[in-house]
Amino acid sequence: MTMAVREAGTAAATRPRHIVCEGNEAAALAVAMVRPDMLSVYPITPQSSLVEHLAKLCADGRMDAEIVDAEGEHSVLSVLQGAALAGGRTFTATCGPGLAFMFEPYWRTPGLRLPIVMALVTRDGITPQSVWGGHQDAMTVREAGWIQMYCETVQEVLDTTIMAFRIAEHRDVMLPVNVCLDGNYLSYGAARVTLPDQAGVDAFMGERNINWHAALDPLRPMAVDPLTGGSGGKGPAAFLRYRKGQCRGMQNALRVITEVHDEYAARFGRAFAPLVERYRMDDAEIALVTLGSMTGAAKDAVDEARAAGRRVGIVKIKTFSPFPVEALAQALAGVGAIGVVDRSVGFRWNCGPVFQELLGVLYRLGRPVPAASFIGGLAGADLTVEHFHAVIARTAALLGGDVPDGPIWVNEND
Amino acid sequence: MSARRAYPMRDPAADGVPADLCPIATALNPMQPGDWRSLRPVVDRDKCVKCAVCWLYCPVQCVVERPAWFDIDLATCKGCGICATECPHRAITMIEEVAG
Amino acid sequence: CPTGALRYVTTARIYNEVGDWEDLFAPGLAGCQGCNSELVMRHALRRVGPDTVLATPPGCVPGMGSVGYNGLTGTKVPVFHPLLTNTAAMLAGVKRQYKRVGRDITAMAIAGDGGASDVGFQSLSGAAERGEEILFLVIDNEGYMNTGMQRSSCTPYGAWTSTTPVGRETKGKSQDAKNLPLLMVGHRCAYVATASTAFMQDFYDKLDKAIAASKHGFAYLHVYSPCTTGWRFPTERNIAVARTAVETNFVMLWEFTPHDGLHFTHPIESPRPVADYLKAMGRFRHLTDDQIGHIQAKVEENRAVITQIAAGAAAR
Amino acid sequence: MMAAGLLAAGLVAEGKYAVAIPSFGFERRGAPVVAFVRADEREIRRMTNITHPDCVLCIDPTVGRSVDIFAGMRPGGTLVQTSGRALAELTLPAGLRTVGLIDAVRIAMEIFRRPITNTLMLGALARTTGIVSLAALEQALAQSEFRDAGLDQNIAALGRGYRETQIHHLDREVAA
Repeated sequence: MTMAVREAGTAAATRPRHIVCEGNEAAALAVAMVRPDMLSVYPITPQSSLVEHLAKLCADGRMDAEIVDAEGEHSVLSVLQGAALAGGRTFTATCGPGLAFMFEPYWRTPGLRLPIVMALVTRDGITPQSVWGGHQDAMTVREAGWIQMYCETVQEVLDTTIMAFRIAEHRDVMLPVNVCLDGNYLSYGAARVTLPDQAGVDAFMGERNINWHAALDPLRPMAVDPLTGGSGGKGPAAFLRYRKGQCRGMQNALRVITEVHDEYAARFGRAFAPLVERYRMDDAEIALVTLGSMTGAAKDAVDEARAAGRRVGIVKIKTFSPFPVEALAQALAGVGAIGVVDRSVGFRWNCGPVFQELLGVLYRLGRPVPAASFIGGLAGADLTVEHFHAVIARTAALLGGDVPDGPIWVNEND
Repeated sequence: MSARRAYPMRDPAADGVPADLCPIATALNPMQPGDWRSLRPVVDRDKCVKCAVCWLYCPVQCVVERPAWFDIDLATCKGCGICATECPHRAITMIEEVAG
Repeated sequence: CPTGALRYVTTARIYNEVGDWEDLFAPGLAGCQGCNSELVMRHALRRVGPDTVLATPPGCVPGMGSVGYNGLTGTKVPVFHPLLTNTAAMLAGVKRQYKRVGRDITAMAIAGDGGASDVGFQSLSGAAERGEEILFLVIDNEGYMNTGMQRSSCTPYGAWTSTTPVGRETKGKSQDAKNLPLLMVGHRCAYVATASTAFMQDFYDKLDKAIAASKHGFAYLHVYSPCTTGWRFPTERNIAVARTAVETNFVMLWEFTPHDGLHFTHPIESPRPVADYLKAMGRFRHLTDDQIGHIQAKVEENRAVITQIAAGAAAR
Repeated sequence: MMAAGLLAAGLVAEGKYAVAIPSFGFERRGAPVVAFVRADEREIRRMTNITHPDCVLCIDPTVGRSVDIFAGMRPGGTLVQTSGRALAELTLPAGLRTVGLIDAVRIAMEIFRRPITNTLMLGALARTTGIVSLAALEQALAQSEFRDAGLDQNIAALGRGYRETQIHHLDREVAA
């Protein structure tokens, strides 16, 4: 439901346009502004309203795009691969089981260097059967080679979705991007957002050239993705060359994501931390590491803890893939204890996946920093300010040497 | 009949495409499978009426037209023998390849 | 025609029309000696022409090098390895994008029966339902020949494959083949036809109709394709085996459009016994009389089903 | 959630910040659902459910039978309730300071011929709490998906909800 609002007594055209919309609609509105060629959709909770908004925008003539109602997520992404190889700017959205069904074309997309943008409305994994939010789906595919950026607010969903196309299509990157928005809290949560002006977005996006590197175009014949590899001849070295190139694109993305965020802020006046956000970290003794929409409540809790004299800050990860190792190491350089809050489970290490990644950053710090893995917000559970107070208190206890030997389950006693 | 010919392939490097970006190929495989053969088709020019049945059924399309008969391009002929079997005028016989 | 004169005329007609059109595959592809798939795809792509985007899902077609290896391609038009599972969806994306920008191309798949009838069936069915403007050609060699001759849902009853071996307990495949072209009729595609390389004029006619239909809807062409390696018969017998399949009604040649319904294009009024076909290849060598009887009954049942559909069309 | 979104839009129309979060259940016609709205003069950061509401807006006269709609409510809170009954007949928790009452189902039957109370109750909320103006809600409605006759009906419902709500200040009545 769009609730466009004009400022009373002013001309709408001269003021930023505020609307109230849910995160799923914010993503759809952003997609309309980048003027995509092809959308392919299949509904799944909690993503469904996003594709309904896309369909409505097309039906109302507010977006000139082909929309393919495919028979499943596997075909959804396959349609987009074909369209991208034919030069189209493409978008889709999915979550949880849909992502799992999409996996075969999903983990192929980065290798084809196709700049497809996909909203990942995160959802916890079945089984237990669940239709509610959680990061388990996104975390499960974190080695598939997609760029993944997690949004904190509905406004950030809108702005990041626009930026995602620029990042994906950058010639030094050429990788698909997941804009991750938390199922339920961001997908259906409605908030005030400001829309950028269309002319500004057009100028920001520039000219499109999606398939300059690999095309299915009769006028430019080529074989796309011939067999590469084997155990002799030029194959193995060629395979390695492409893999290294893919890794290089991911590393380039760290720079490009930053540049694009800077340019977006300069043009539209809204600045978001591109890789990691430092919140009240200047003299912080302990740091919380957060991801996604939980961060707002964490910030409120930190403000209250600060008022009570606790030197605590937050390092929020926005860009999770590529993992911002250096930015995180810098952000955490001075702290004495770290509490990482995950909205999913890492089965192999008995800790949260973000915590597990952070262990690698701690190695870079060159000194042992006590850290704890908190796991909460699974399957739609709320992560409240009160929960974060408990996280802050437990993290502070690390300073005294009380380091837990397993994860701390946040909602266990809700 | 230019409309029925393939468009030329371009060199991606000349178009500014890095060699490590995406696996593509724009050079045609030069493989010549003629050395697979153990039997070779021989066309009896007197019997050949240029009916093109051999051309029609040749899987590798190695049958080439000469002024008065159809011949075999031995660089690509794999020696399957379909042409000899299907020739309505028994103008093709398969003979054993000899080494060298 | 006992003298072969009719063949002579039609063959010359095809040659005169398309003989100087470029073969759009590399001269050297690594298909088996006497490979019928190679024959089908060379003729089909030559006829469809260079303004084509070709998708060849994993199987014999790319396996012989159509999409190429290590930086070399086997095809002169843009060609792509889709997944085994997503050929029709991926081609739909290609075609829709070109249609959006006003360019006329033919989006063509050359797929195997496994990738079409088994794991790729969902995307095939979805694309057909949406009426995607694609020419989808299936080379039906009745199994997964590229990976070592395993059974597919198109493998006929009784056939030996590497996953339906002949042993003490079982003797070849114990289920009948899925009738994929008939399923596509159920999708009311713009055009559906079956073809055989033993009847080239019929095949070329159907290619022409399929190309035309693919400009406004989903065109499906199912070509029965004997596999000398997987079916175990001498390479030079390939066309003869294909011909016998039709003459025994093991394979029936027909076409369908929503407007005209289904009709036979090469009806066989007095079919030879199916045993004549079965004995032509090694994969059926073990069959018992009961199994041959089952296959003969199945041929007649298929014939009856399709005849009934054709009769319904004729009555309209 | 429709009503929550409209309320948030009305709040934003007045220059405020607002966040509306639906409950994450299976929304089925007739089933109990809950949605949360926060409003503030500055940006709202927490995207969480509300466990201690200042105000409860109950748009169904019977939902209180299956759900404790007052759970977590702080003393001094406000209830806006649709009911055909008088205040004295309602079972209300201690500590409630303000109650806005309206027989929204009856009015909805007159306007929509169906018991759709959403916009009526938004009018009642505006009247009872004053956190949002009727004009701002009308503006939000006009920018919503409602068109033509549907829009006119909802504007009418909003107005009647606003005008026909009876406000009871419990402290004063108790003191009097």
